[in-house]
Amino acid sequence: MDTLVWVIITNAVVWIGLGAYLIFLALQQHNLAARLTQWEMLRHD
Amino acid sequence: MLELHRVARLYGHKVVFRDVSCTCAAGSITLLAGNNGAGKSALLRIMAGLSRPSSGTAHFTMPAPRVGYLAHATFVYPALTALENLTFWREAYGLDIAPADLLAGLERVGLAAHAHEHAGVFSRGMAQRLNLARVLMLEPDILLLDEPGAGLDADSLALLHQEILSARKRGACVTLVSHDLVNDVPLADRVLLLKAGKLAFNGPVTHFRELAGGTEQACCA
Amino acid sequence: MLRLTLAVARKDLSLTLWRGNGLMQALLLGLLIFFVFSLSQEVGENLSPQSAAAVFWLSSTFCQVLIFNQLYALEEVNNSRLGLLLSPAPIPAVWLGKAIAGFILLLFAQLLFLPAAVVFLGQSLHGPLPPAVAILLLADTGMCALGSLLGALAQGQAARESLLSIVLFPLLTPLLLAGIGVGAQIFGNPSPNGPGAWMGIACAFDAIFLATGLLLFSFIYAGEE
Amino acid sequence: MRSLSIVPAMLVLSGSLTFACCQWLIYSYAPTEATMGLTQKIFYIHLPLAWWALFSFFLVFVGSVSYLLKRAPGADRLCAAAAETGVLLSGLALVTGTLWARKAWGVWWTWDPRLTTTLIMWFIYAGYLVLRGLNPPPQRKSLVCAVVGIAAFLDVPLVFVSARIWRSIHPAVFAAKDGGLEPEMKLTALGCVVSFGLFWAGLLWLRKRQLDLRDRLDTLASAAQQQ
Repeated sequence: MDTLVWVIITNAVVWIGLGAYLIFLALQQHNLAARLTQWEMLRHD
Repeated sequence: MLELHRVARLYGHKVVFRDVSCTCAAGSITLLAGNNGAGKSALLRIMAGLSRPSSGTAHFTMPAPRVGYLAHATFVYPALTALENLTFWREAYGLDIAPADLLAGLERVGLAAHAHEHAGVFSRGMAQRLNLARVLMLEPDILLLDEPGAGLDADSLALLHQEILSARKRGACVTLVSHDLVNDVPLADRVLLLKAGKLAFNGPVTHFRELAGGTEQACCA
Repeated sequence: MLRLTLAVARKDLSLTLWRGNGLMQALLLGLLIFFVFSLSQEVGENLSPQSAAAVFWLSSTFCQVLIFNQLYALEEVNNSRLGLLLSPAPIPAVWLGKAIAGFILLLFAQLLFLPAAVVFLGQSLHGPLPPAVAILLLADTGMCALGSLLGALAQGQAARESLLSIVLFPLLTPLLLAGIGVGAQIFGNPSPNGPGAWMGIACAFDAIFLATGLLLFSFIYAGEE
Repeated sequence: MRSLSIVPAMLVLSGSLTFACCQWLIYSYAPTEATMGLTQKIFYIHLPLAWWALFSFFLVFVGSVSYLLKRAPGADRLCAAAAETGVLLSGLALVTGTLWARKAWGVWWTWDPRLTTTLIMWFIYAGYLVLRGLNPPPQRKSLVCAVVGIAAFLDVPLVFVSARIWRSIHPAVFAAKDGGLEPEMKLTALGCVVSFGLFWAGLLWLRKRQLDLRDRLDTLASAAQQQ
């Protein structure tokens, strides 16, 4: 395989990994936000 | 003998109790009462120095007191004989007691005949008597009891009460966690009542009785 | 402090060696590992000295995890842990006592594993023995110092053995490399460097984790439920 | 509700952007290495990953020590966030390392001391994360994790030295990878490390803040339950 393609694949793997972690963080944040709104609604009742 | 100052205990995020201040004097029996989950055992562990309060301070007023702690768990090694159990605890606590006195200690709790039997075959009552022998061997200055009577027969219970009273006579500071207020209130000099995360009552037992026949009932329920 | 240490060590040894099924489980597991690896040899062929040394230390490590699990489980039966914590002696004495008991048990197990390496893996002992014995003792010391510190960590958890293994195994890597490196030399794979460098590693490991155990044990071994 | 600071998100973004700019340095400014050719360019992403992973583990160590001293729950959460990012980055460093070895020397794995140390660290801290995922009483879990966090970091230099001796006893098959770097290469590598550091700081900050938020929500929930 061409060396350049190999290098690009390597970089892609790294950024896919980092991106996956960022997506995980975003999902967690989403859950937390949902919990927060739910809690605020409960408090206003 | 024992002083707690604004002690609080958290379990994760949950406040078990907070702002508990009290003192326990030498030669007195303090009854620690409260519902399930009120944190009686947690408070007793803090008194014993087994766990740190989440805030506040707990300390002994005398230097290096001997602390005896008797809980539901028997601290017994099933594969050792009664005498070996006691010998181990003597070594672990660094006490200088002759083997003959260890046997006398077993005699005192009525286990002399079983000294060379493995503790694994003991009934709960016998194991708890062995545990009591361990505590008595210490001659504790501070005696902390966490419902040690649960599941004991009448004889063992009577022995326990007798030893609690003689500890008071000796000048020890006794704290007793109890569910069984009807039986244990008569022993006590003072009462601490934990309720809704706070110390709801802290005073002499006579006052506690006057205050609420009702509270007593509520606690027993 | 010394009295509590000796009391714990003596009690643990007598409970594991003479009462109950004690060391059997750990020994059998270790011997089974030797047997399974003997299957990797083709007819008329022996495992290379290095592989044999690796198998020896693999067995020892598994054995050590089981030993420390068992030693700390003794206090869980009737919650005697609290009884030990109430002792006026400093808590690290318990760590030292358990480490000593574990050390003797591990050495005992290794006495059996060595002939197993000779029999199942077709090894013979070459080379000077004193450095081999020294590295064995040094590696065992480090393993027990760390094992005794972390043995209490899984207290009250399900699947304690596997939890302890995954935390302990990678931390023991330097000792395992040292043990395997010197072991290979003893089984007849001479190296120009000799065991000197490995001794240094093992000593450093021992020093660091003996100090860590002494300092940090009381945080792990506590009355918190 | 007080709106959250945008600083960490900006850090992540600016880290990515500057790292993108570094690509120019990597491919135009730095000379192509004589023996390995283009493959050596992997080095410029491998190095920052490994460095910041190691630094994350150092943070776990610092956080653990400060937790044991002060018992501040925040230190415990810092350890959690740093261990996570550390495992992520060292995992990626391992992947780039194997890909590099495969292209440069035709093998997937070399027992290079640095790569070996990274692998062992990954194992150690992955185990640490497993420990964190368990559910013992909260205060006890923090204490146990702090002790393991300290022991783990003390182990790192030992692992490195032993991996080094391990290799020198067996004749070295491969020479040191990046012994003599040309000045341009050094500058490029430095740029990559710094810009990736921005990204790393943002990531860590985001995760730490998230854990703080979760903790506060838990507190509110249990307070509400008690009333």
